[in-house]
Amino acid sequence: MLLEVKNLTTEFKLKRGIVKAVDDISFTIDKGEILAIVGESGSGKSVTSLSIMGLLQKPGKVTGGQIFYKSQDLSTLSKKELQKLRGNQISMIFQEPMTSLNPVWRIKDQIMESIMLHMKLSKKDALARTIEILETVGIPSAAQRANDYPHQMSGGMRQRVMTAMALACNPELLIADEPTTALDVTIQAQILELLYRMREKFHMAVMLITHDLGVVSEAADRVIVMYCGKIMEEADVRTLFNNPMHPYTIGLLKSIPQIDNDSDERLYMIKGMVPNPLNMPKGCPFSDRCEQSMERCTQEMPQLQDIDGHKVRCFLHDAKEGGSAKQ
Amino acid sequence: MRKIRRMMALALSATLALVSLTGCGSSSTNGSAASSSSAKGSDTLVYAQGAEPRGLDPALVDDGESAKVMSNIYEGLLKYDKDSTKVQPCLATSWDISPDGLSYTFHLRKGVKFQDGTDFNADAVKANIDRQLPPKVTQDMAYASFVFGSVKDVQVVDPNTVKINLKSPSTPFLKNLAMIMAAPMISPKDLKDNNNNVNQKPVGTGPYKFVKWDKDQDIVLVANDQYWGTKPLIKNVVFKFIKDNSARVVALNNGEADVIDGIDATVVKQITDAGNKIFQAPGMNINYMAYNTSRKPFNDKNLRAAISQAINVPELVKSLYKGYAEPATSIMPTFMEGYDKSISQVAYDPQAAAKTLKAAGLTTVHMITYTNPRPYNTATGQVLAEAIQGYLSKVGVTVKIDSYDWTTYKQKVKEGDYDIAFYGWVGDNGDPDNFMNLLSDPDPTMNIALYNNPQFNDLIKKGVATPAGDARNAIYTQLEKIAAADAVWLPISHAQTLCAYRPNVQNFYFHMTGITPFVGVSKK
Amino acid sequence: MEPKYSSNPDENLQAAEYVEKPESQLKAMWETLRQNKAAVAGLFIIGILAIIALTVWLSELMGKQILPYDPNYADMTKSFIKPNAQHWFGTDQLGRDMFSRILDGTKISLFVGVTAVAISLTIGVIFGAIAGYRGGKTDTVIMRLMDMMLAIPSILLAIAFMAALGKGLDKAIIAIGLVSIPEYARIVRGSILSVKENDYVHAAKIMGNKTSRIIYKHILPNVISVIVVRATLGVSTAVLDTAALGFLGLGVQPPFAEWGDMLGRARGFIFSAPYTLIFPGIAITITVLAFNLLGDGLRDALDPKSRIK
Amino acid sequence: MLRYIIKRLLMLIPVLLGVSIIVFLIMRVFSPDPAPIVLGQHATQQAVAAWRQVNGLNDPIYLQYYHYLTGALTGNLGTSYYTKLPVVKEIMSRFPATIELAIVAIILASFFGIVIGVISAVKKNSIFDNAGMFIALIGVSMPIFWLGILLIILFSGALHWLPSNGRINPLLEPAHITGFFLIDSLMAGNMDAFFDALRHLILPASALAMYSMAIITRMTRSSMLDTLQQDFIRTARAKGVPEGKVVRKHALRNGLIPIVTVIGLQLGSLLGGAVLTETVFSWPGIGAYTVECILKSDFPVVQGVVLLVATIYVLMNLIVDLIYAFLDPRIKYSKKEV
Repeated sequence: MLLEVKNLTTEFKLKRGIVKAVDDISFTIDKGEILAIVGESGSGKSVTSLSIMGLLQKPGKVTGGQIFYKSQDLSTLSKKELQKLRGNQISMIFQEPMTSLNPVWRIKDQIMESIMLHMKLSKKDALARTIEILETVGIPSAAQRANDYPHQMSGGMRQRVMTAMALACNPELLIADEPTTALDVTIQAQILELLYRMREKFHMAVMLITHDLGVVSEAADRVIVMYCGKIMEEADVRTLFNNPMHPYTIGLLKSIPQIDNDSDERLYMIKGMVPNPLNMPKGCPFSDRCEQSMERCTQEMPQLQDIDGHKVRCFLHDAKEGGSAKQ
Repeated sequence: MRKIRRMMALALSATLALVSLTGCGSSSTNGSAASSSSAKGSDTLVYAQGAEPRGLDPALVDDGESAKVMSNIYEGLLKYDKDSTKVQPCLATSWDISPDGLSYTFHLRKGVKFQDGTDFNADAVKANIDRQLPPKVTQDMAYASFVFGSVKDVQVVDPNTVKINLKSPSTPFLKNLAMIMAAPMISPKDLKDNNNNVNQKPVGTGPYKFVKWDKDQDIVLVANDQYWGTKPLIKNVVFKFIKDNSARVVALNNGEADVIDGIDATVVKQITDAGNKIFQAPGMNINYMAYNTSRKPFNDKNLRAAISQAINVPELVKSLYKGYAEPATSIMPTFMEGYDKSISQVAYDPQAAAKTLKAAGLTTVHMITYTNPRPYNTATGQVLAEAIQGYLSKVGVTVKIDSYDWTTYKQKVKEGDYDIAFYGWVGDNGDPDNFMNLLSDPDPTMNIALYNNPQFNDLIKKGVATPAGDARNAIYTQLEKIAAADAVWLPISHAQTLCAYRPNVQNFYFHMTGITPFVGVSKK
Repeated sequence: MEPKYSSNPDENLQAAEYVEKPESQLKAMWETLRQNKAAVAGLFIIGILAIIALTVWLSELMGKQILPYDPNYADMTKSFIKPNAQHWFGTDQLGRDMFSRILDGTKISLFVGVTAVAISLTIGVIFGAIAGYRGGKTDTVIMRLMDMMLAIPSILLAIAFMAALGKGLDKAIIAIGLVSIPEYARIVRGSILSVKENDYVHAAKIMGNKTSRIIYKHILPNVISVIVVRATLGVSTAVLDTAALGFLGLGVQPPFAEWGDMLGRARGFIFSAPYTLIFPGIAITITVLAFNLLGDGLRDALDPKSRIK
Repeated sequence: MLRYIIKRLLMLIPVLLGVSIIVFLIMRVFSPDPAPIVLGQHATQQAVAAWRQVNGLNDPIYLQYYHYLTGALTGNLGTSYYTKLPVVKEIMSRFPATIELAIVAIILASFFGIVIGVISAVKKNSIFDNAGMFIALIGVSMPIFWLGILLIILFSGALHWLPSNGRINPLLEPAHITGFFLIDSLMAGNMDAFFDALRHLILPASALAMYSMAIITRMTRSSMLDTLQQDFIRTARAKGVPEGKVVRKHALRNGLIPIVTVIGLQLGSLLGGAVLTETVFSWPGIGAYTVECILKSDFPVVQGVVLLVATIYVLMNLIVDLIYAFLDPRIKYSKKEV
């Protein structure tokens, strides 16, 4: 087990109240595994990744739970020890390639910074490594492009640079926060392909955060579906796609446009909106949008059930009820 | 990027250095700034004045600030007594006046050299006077016509004798030759080398030589080892220019200056508390208020008198100048020849004034005044006008004041659109004509009352030609009385010269003509 | 200034609203302004100053004396009285009550500040609007003229104006008003250039609206908030400039109580009568501070993303 | 780039022409007659008239301007009416004092402004931040001359720590090489002179720096707050870069871009502020001197000063723009219009 997240709770203290962006979630990532975390914006998936990285900004704060990396509780580490881990063993790709690179630094300097910081290489060696890693992520004539500034590159190129930066120190865990969202479809595929290749090559684990189930089906080994800071369902990718259990997951799956589906049906949309984080429903947060919502759903929070390794948070699958709703 | 850090470290250490600097200043107490006092021992005297001299060519300047510096570099044929305006021999050892009063023969001191090594002789005297006579004189020689206006020509009799011929008899002429403006002797070589303008390169025969002039900062002089007279006791003299009055006081109390001038009565306590001394000299000046006699309402003598009656001059002067100016009862300062105790102005009587003014229906008056401190009025014309505004409001007269900067003010005076204006006069040569002549001058910027009294003018002419003595003095007493009876001016005060010096300065004095010779001054 | 993306989602929402509904800008500004304690404090101080100024002015008009003493009455027997129960701030060289003079000075400072800004604002807005809207040669000529004025330090320009025109309240207003025209012209031009390309302006053009109407109806409402902020901060600059002129002896004609003029007079008495120096200085600082607080608050309210120019 | 610089320098010509016309109009058309001041207490009307004739003041204004312009083109800015010295000499003997003061002030202002601004931004809403911002607010609200007088009262009058006026003890004054006493005294190896000059600089430079420091502090804080929210800062943190380095190397470098503009603009406005500071501290610079010359109607000097200041202003703007391009690789001037 590379990473274990136990009962993580992250809160944002705002003037008008406390928002629980991540509410008591637990999961693990194994070495070399690709775990996808799926959810709409505001579901807490990015906050989860920032909590792991220790990059939460005020007023956000981890208020409960633990995060173990290689069985070590990250909260016990000093700032310095954390910095040693970040960018080195755990690294991260952000979703905005246009703004996530420092505009006034050359590409090479940005990548070399982390290499020199963590790998203690000389300047010359660091540069060689930089060019090598840029080539690996598929930047043509890397030696020259390394001298470019970010604004001289396209979005896809920048995301490759981001990826190169994240991979520079051979991390064991890569957190990729919506790495493809801001990109063209063709570029998207290339970046995903790249991630996949890198996983194979360096045998690193990837935590892939996305709202796009299409991406998940292509890349992930295992999937967690989050909604309003809670895990709604967790399963390996095949199980989840073939046998989704939570109505929310079902809804998400239905809303994927399918190329082979040539019916004239309009694309499915989950009705309603994500509830205001300051004013959460008492029961299941999805209850007001759920087509199968019951009286109980609005009153009580369902527990996450483990059904043969397939976890789900829904009264429809409550072991005590014994029922299991099929599509 | 490392550079930034280095820069920050550098700046930080600089700050620390600054802090420690101020710290070391504080450790050396006794009110003297540490580093500067070390530099000037007893061989240097720092004199702080309120403004920069205009230049150091006596023919080309007209200001008191220049006078102080020039009086140490140059000498004239004659000089004033230490505590009066009687003339004494200087570069001329003796002189003869022809019976008709038209030619003056001067016997020059022998063996005197200019500071550039050239000889002082009759040719030098002729050169100096000739440059200020037609055809050589230029319009910007401010004092040429005043000092040498009566001169017809200059003849070199022999190297040590020079004869000056006048166009008409002029009793003030001898006094003029002791003035620091126009009259001092400049090295002819220096004049030639500098294109007839030695403002920046003065060379005279005086006890101090010019060293350097840093614009807006200071002028440095050094003792002239070749001086013909008693050698100066202090080696270096520095004239520093500190515009702000309070700053000059701070400079004195901090030990940055040994002597300061132009101070205000209000800071006297500050200075004496710090252990420094005050030098108070009578001033040869008059600070006055003038009525515009050329137009209504003040072409009426009674209204002029009524306004003068409304103002309590002694109270005003005491309050404004704190006892460092004498309330004026006459136009001339009391020490001058021609002053008589019997001269007096309209007495303070606000009730009578209010009655007259009410009867005449005079309710508003337009005053113009100046915003700058002047040598005769350190409080500024504006403050003086406002104080008088207060007095006049008590007798039912509303005053509208327009105050202007000096340059603009002169223009406004010339335009003549005012009922009352403020002005003053600093005596040039100690002759009564120099004061009384103002009221007969045809130029409106001199005679701001625009007073034109034929009887007065005739007496003025008579006075100039009358040889010095009681008969002449009587003429000026009479002139004073006419002016007082006509209430042309309201003489307000004779400003005293107020200087301050550190207690180790010995024998410092400030002459009533506004000069400060340092030749006998020493420092313990 | 606030971060680009606020952690408070509502603030971002408001920023978005500005773009969509220009006419509600002022209202929205006011709402946000009310949240800003510093700005409210500024507004409060300005309110008090304005009340003092108005009261003094009105009572003067009615010929009544409501100040403790006549601020302009010189009484040589009372020269330089230290602060005491009768004269809270002491008296000046001419025996005038400093407290009354400082209250009276509020009137002058606010009046000069506001009218000078009104002058530079009016002319600057007209110049800037024409330059920005017309573009081309007109723009070049106007903006070059503004550049030239900017190239001379405004205080020197104001001093030269005053030296040429002579002292006086009206002249001080003109001098201070004239020298800050370029600043407003630039801001207005910049804002107009940025809204000029907006769809609704295009639409108005296509519909054949007159130029002046387009500027008045469509463009001005969009730049008004920028102008309000600038003008508020401009008042504080104008008050400081007035004081500087007064200090140099170039301000108002006597016996008007103007704070800078009082400071200039006090300069000769910094040791013997420091109170004549302290109180006018405090009065200026408080007034300028109040307008700065309000101006900053307005700017934050206008646009959390805005930066100091 | 070079073409851009040349183009910008050419722009100086119309600006200087325009500025000289503005000043010419104000001074020669509206200002009072200098003659009575130049000629002094005994000036007669005839002397005044003669003097005006000699100095060309009776010519039509366009002719006066033409004469001035042709003179200026050959480097002759005329002579001061009052001292009869060449204007260039009068200005150059005072100019280094002002520049030295302004540079020391801008260094103080930039250093403290940036440091306080950065710390305030990093520790947003802390006591340090609130105190820093309050001081900055007071700094922009205080009349500079009042601050100067208060400093004199405290540090010279009451504590006797620092000199209240002047640039240096005249007897320590180093030979004029650059005209900057700090540099000249170091070049002469005269440490007494160096420290004396430094001690004289502290009060006026602090008074002059206060306003700029306040502006720079506020600008730095807002710019840094803005930058610290940027995504690339998060990237840097994710790379494991220590927080101090994140602030200094990543945030400050980006945040510096608008700050540089402000510093450049402040340097321009310091020349204006110098007018009042120099008056208060009897600093022998160009600012107080110019005011004096304006009041004396010494036209040639005022015209000369204004031309000089306008040139500096234009050059400063150009330099700021160039530094901008240096700091921000996204900006390229070669193609852009001016």
